[in-house]
Amino acid sequence: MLIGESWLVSLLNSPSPYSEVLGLFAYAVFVGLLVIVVDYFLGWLERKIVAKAQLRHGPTMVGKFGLLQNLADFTKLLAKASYLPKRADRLLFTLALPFMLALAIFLILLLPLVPSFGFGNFASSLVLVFALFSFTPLFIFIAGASSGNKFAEIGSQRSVLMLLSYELPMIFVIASLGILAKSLNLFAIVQAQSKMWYIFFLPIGFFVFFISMLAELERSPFDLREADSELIAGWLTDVSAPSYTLALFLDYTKTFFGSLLMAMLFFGGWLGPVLPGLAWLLVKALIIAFFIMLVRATAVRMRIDRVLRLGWYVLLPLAVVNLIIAFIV
Amino acid sequence: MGQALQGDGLTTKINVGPIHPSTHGVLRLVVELDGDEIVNVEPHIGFLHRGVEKLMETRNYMQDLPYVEKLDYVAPEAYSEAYISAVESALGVEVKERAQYLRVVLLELQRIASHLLWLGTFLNDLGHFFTVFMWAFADRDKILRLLQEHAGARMFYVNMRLGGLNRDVPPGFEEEVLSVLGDIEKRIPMYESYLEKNEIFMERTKGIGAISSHRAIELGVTGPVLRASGVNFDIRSSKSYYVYDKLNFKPQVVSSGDVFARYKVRMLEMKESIRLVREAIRHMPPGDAVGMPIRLIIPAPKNKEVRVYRETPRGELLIYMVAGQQGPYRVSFRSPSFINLAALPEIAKGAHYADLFAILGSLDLVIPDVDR
Amino acid sequence: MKVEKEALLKTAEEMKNKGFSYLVKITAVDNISSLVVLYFLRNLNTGEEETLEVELSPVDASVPSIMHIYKAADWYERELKEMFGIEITGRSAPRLLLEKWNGIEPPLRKNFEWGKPYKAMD
Amino acid sequence: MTTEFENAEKEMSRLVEASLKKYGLKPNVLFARLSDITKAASSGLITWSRKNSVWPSLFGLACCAMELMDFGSARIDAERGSYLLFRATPRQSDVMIVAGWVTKSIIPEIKRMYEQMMKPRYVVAYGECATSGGPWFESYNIIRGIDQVLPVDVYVAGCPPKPENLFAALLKLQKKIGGNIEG
Repeated sequence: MLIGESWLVSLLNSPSPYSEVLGLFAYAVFVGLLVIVVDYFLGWLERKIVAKAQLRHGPTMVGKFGLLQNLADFTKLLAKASYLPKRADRLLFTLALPFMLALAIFLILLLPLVPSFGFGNFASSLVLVFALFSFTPLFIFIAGASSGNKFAEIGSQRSVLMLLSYELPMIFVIASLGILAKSLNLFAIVQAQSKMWYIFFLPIGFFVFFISMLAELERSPFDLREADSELIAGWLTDVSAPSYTLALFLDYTKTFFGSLLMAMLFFGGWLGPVLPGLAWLLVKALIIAFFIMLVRATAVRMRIDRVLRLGWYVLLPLAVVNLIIAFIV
Repeated sequence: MGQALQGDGLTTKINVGPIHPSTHGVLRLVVELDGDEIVNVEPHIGFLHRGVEKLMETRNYMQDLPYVEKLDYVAPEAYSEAYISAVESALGVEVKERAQYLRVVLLELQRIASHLLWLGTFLNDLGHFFTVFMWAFADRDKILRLLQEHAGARMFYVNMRLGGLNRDVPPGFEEEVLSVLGDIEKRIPMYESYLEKNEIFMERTKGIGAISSHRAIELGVTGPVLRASGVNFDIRSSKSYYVYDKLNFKPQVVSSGDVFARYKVRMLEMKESIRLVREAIRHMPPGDAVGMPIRLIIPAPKNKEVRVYRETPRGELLIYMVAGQQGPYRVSFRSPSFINLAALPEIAKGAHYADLFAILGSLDLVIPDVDR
Repeated sequence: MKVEKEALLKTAEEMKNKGFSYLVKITAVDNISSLVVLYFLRNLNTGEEETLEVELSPVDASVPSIMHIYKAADWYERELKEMFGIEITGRSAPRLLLEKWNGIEPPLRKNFEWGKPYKAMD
Repeated sequence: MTTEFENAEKEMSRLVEASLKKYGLKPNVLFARLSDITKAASSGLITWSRKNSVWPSLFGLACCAMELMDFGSARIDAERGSYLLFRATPRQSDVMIVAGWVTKSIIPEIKRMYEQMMKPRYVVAYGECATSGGPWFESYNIIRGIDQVLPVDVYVAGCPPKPENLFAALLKLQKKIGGNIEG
């Protein structure tokens, strides 16, 4: 019922003058709730998957299957005392994290969750999404540098280094997708995949996209910004508890955004035989998120210069090859 | 912050503080970084110094046994056995035949457990989110349960007596040891294939922190770190105490000398220890293995100065003891982690900042063993 | 093998050329009348050991440093200084090895006042 | 610990009344009643969440640290009982499990780390050495027990105590956070 978009469409073309605004507002609230619920579920899923990979079962004591564990963590973190380090730059440090979270949720708002309606239904929505998405490492840099902690500063420098090496392959892959679908509009790309998913046309593209998305989301083999064993917690070192909840939410929202994007660009977002559109999208996104978390449980962290070398020497040529294939196909 | 520009000499001083996830124990490293490259590492120790050697002088032989085990708590069996053989040679007591075999079995089990613990924490330092840490600890737990059956405690088993052990092994101990070693033997190739095929792991360990064999001897490093740089020296073969010569023990040597070589030496040593335990159990003669407890009134120690050389999982342990009437007049330990840590500045010079923790992990340090 | 304090450097050089290239340990024993410093050397190929013993007067004991012959001696000598108060001559003044160890007289000497009331350092 | 919060709130409400009286304003009845409702509701939820999510901070000093690692390992899975695997920064953790003997030279570090932890924080003295100096109580460089430096909530006996003891101790600590064991 909720997943199907029929109620939304009926609300939209209802006669009252405010229907347009009301529809958008309802859609935004719906996406916000969806993000919160999925974040919560992803958090729980991640702890369970990592635990299963390590021959143990994750949180079980709190709530039915440890479901309430995350709720307890979040509320406890919110209820802890907050603290601004003396050397930190007050304004930047407090603003960086909430801003990042807002940006991440706004990005999900742009994505075509529902076929008939969405904010990102204009010509070059794909370019806009990636332009905004490349802001997150900058915010991490601001948060890290402004927290006045030496470890955080190294973490933030690494984030900028990684941004440089992973934006380019991604942009090449998007270009190849645009060529295939003959338009940069997200909705059109998904629509164009009705016959055949793009994964079969561009397997290399998906491979490059998956790795660079891992780097963007600072997931496991590349989590240099928050390298636990070396930089204590990277740019999160001086972040006190309440804003750490934001960081957790940010982490899972970005993972959700990454897996949604991959589901749309390569696996045909809402095209699915029986279930309503959104359900298909969520299923695909969760499968991809599952793989992202599995990588976290098994991969060793790479060194910063290896990460850059992988970015420039390996992913870039692959992306170019992918571009050529896109021309041929 | 004085952040460095490339090569202009302006370096950042990073204080890898005493409480840090990857220093095993409490060790402060003042790292001088030029960009991402390490210019100089200065270890500050002494946070866990508790004057064991002074304390041992004020107590008699039997009371010192718990102290010795807490020196290197990852392989307590090796230290307590070395100390007891020091007291035995001071008082001129012969170790029973069966007890020699049993001591070798317990020592080698402890070596496997210590290497497994090292494997888990080493991969944690490389950023591997606790997965192999869990697998290695699950295996280590099986061995700890075995040792607990014999001695009653998980970590500190005060089970050595003059000339033997405090009690013989419970019946069925040998079959259990063989079965546990059976599944650990299946696990080691799994670890090796999992790690050596993992391309990122090879990148993080190959060619990092390499020292030549001449340099290793010069720095005085010991144990797996020495054997990883191609020096074929192992106390168990050169001194061949107890029954190691009967079990034809062969030291494991790898020649490349870098972090990967140290990992490889330890994996080979684990396999060698499993073979040793199986041999020891097969050749174990019947008879009693119970030793004499150290009573308060003991005969005057025959020879004053005693030197005992042993091979602990971390390296070569030398106990130099001047025997007093009731307790040791002076005990001096040559702890392997002390000298391996002293070599760290030499090994880590010029490496990347992230490699510092790979090198630190590969040296397998136990900080209380450094500070004593 | 007994060695005079002055002859220490020469014998250490000799031992190094004779193949005793591995320094195992430097330690000291405080028998009240004198202070004996022991150097444990080993020849890795043949496996034989050799110990150099240097007799010192307990009052202001000092030993020449052999850091330039055996690189491994650096930390052992600094520990010797902090634990026994034996001055190490002929090398750069070493930083304190044990953190925050200043102001406490060497504990391993026999005349160390045992159980002095310590004050939790603030 | 929870008592600290009561007097903090009493202090806050006293200040609010004093300032209101100073400016001769009547306390805003609606707003006051709203804050009571949210406070009542949240206090239930907050104590529940504090009880059920206790994050230990990494403070393994010596041999008890080995048992601390076993506590987090697969057999006695710490994450099962809401103790997330060790957070590295003191900022985001609640419990400081002191595992190992405390020397004089490490006291400044302990104090700094304790102050860095956020307010509702607890200390567990794990093992003999942390509770009373353990076998080294006569040594010249040892502090006989962490309680001479930090306020300790739960003591765990044993040298080293088995990981199961730590699990029981943390459950007891949770009861204490929940407020049914005072002091």
